[in-house]
Amino acid sequence: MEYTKQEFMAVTTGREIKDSELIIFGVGLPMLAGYFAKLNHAPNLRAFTEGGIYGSTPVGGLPWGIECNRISTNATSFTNAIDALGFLVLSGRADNAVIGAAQVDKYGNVNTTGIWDEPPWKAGKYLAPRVRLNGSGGASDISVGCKHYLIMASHEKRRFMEKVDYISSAGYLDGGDRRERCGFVGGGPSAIISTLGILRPDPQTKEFYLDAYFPFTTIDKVKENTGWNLKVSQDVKIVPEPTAEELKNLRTVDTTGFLRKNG
Amino acid sequence: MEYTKQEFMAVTTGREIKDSELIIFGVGLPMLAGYFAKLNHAPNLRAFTEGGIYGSTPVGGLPWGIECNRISTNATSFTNAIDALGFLVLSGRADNAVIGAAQVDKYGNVNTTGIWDEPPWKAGKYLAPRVRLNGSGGASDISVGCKHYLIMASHEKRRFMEKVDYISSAGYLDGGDRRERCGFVGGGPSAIISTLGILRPDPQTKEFYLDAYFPFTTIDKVKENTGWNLKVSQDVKIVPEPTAEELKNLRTVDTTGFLRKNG
Amino acid sequence: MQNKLMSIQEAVTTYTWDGMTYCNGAALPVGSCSIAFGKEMVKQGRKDLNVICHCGSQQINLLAAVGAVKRIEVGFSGLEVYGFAAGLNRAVVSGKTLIEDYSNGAMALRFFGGAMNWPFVPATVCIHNDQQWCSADHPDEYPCTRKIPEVTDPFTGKKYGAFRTIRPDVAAIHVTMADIYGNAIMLGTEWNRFEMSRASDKVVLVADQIVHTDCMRQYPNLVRIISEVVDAVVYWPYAAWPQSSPGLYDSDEDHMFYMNKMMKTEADTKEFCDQWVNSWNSHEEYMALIGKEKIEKISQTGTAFLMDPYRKWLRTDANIRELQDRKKG
Amino acid sequence: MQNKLMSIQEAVTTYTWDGMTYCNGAALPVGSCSIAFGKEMVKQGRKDLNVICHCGSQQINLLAAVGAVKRIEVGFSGLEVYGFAAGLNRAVVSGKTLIEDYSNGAMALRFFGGAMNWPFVPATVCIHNDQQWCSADHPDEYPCTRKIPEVTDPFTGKKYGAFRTIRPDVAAIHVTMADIYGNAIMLGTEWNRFEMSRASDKVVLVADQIVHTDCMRQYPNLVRIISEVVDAVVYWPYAAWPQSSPGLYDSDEDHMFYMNKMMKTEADTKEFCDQWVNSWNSHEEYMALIGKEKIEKISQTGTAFLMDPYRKWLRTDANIRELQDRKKG
Repeated sequence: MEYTKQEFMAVTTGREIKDSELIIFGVGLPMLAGYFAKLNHAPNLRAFTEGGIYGSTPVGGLPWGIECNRISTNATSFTNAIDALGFLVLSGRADNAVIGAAQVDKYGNVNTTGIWDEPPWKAGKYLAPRVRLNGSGGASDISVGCKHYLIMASHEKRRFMEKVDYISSAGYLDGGDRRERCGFVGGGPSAIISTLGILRPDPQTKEFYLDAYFPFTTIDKVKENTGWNLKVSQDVKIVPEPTAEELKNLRTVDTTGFLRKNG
Repeated sequence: MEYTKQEFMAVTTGREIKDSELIIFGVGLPMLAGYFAKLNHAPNLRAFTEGGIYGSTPVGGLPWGIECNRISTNATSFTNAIDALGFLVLSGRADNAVIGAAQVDKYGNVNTTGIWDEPPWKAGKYLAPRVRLNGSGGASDISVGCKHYLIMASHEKRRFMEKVDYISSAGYLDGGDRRERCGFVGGGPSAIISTLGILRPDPQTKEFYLDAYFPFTTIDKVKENTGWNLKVSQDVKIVPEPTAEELKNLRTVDTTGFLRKNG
Repeated sequence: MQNKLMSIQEAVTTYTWDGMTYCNGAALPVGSCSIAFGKEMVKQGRKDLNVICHCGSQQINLLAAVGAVKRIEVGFSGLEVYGFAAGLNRAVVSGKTLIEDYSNGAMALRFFGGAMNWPFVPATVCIHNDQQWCSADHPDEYPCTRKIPEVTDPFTGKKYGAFRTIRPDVAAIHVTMADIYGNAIMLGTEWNRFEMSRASDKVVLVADQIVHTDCMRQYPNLVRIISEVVDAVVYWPYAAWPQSSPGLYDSDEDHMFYMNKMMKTEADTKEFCDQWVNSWNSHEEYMALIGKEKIEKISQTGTAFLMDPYRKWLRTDANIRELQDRKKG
Repeated sequence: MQNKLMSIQEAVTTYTWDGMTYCNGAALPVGSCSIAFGKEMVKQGRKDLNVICHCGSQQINLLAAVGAVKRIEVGFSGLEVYGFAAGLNRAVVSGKTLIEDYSNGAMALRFFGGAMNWPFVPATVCIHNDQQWCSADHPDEYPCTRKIPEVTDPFTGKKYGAFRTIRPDVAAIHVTMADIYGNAIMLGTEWNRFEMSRASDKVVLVADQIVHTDCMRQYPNLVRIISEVVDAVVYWPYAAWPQSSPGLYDSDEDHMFYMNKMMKTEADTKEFCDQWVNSWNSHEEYMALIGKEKIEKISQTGTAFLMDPYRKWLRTDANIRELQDRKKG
């Protein structure tokens, strides 16, 4: 059965989600991965969005936003941002989440704010970026609050960096016990699902290493596309291909074929 | 036209309420005084209760509580305590309020918490009271937040004290600029309406003096029933008796005759 | 989604224990409160409770009267126009129950802070008065500086207070209607049930009515308590009696006065419990005790029209029993 | 109660000014936002705005594109699946608009703190990352310690951050339906419109529909924005277009992309304004511009059933016009 790399990535992300988790989704790829998990193997997933939309599944295609009518047609509750991002996320109550990243570094710090010729931490000042991105949205809240969370990112050297331009959402900061010393209630990112494979944090150093790669690539290619000296697990695995069942479920969620259009 | 002292007191309190004020009522006498004002001369009064009940007027008699169905039958909005006591009162937004007092002192501090043989401030410790009252409820919030507020109390020597046993709701504390130095956003009590007259705070010392007394009593009797050396205004007035119109309006609000039963 | 219907006995057995920190949502002196749940706690002999509520109610009045409340944090402990809470006040005056006073606004904000899992909540009230200076936990300190300590605003250097946040073990929250998964609609003021449902480790709903989930999907903005945070749903019509439930019934004026009067002494409290608490097990028995005439009277509420939009989604008793049985398996 | 109906022109003239602190509730990138109000602000030439919102939207995209936004505090500035906000990003990159980044959760809490009139809000997020270290107001300090300074928890001695609270001059809040007094019902997520309505000095409602107050009395728990805090009510169906309004219309996919594309350059922005902003005065002209076909298409929303309970209370255009005229006297 044929499938796109984006579909493979979504399925791979979905597999990281366990049944009954209290989980918050951002819009786009993360949402598709999440609702795929719910349909596929996690029927009791308690999913919600940043604005406080509960009990719903998308209708009529990928929602254009987390407050799109496509996610509002069959909700059991609409509350508000303080509830979703405050009471459920910042409090430490939510189990899991899926966020995106424009840049991610070896300690799982995420940048979704901007790109600089000389980033603030290097320049020692904060000037207008060369490229403005979106800001953190709820991802920064997720990064400090959720018990753990998943990062999805396109695996390119300019995106997988030794150090991101701007930390929008804190991962393990400088690594080691640095995050712990900050006192965040949440545990930090448990995996980076990239277009090439799965990276996980070393329990001690918190540096992300390659745990598994997709069958269409190689370890060398993954390393080439990584901006730091990527360590590889001794028992590195190949990510199992999506099953026919998984693809069927994913495509039920991705009604309008968002993941097929974008390769 | 005949009327009870409680009715006179309610009308007198109501007269202190101006049209269009954003005002919060506690239950009982304060609520009757407030809704009398709305009916009588303040049709645009924006009245609400602690639980966040807006736009309603009592139906079927005096509400048994601020969340009684009698005040819930014709509300335009039900919200919550944070909204009513936080956003509207503690924020400094509400203009006025009416609260009750078991004890009140010369600086307008109110006790609704308990009676001690030896009060905590004298004993230097906080032991169980001889008589437990109700606690402050929302009155403490009102005392720090509302632009100003009215206190209703039974004028007896044991209740009008030099210093209350326990400050549940701060008035002017030790007087002078003491309250101001506490940084409360609200201005403090503007009047004490007692069963004998109207007391108001001296602009400088903040000590309450007799501004007006009811026609059925005398200045001496008021002084006798006051636990501190009550000063009397140089142009002390006699409170005008309720008009027929005022009584009619009050009794429309006090459907079940609460104020007539209690003398 | 999981069917969370549970009998009141099982809910109390599972979700309450001696020494727990307990919240009786809504904790309204006259309105909605999970009173039937508190009675079942009395029946099961719970004690040493640490109760946290913005207001007292007949539930707390009863629990304190039987000596089950070791400590209470509260904003208002009375029964409004029905008078002082005789049972609670007896326990406080005797020293049996420690009472820590706050304002109602403070209690609501402390639940908010608990729901946020904040270290503290900025306090602009309960400072510079005896609510700050008197602490039942530190009776020998006056003025006490540990109950509501000072915090410095880093923007201006000015001093404010700081409240402890509230993270109860369990909240038993009265709601007008719930579905079997724990989504709930409240009619009337929420007080702080919304925040309480998020601040508590476990949440038991005590619902006057059970509705189909379609009702929630028609009115999602009304669903302020969500299945995602609810552990059990107890179906118990007239659960707030003798207090009121907007849309469903008024407070029972006679019984409100009578019950409070009986709380005045230990002997009368025992008599009251024999007659009104320990004498029923099933809901049918509970209803028989209140009596048909009384039920009819209090159900003639001026707020009844508030229920109209939801009536078509109400589940029948038979249907609910079936769902309850199905769950037991 | 006071009839607060007002034309969009009068509302913008009365309640907006150059240099003001402006909140565009709901500020949703795809959903409800008071977009028509922002267009009227462009028409009336407002400038030097200090905008505070949790999310960007096409309103902020447009206001920034025409150079009206001097400074913005925001959690998320994009248009979600519709892409980066081209107009805002152009203004940010060029240095025309200063941007101060927070998280969405932080923005909601800062509105809460503003509504409470707190000196600060405890911050457990936007600390130990660049949201704390980078401040557009203090660009020469890195790491900046003034934007989100440290506060010490007096209970544990641990360090947290402190957010500045938000007290906007004016919030123009989009709601599904309002009555003429300013009571309002929102369908769909509130985001932080509830808190915003209490934090703002002046509140203008931009309502897709006007209902009789009887609707509010039937559903008081849905009335989260209250007349007590509202200054003006603007009746403007399809006020959020090209974004969506749950229960009433979906987002206009073509126009969302088109509008954003036009914001990329100054010239195209001008062309866009000529055609879509400056070309209408009356609501009839606004509707004609969108076009009947488009209106029909976006109105075929899967959420339409959410409006069903309220339809019988909708006021007609003729009735609303009459009420508006009566007010003018």
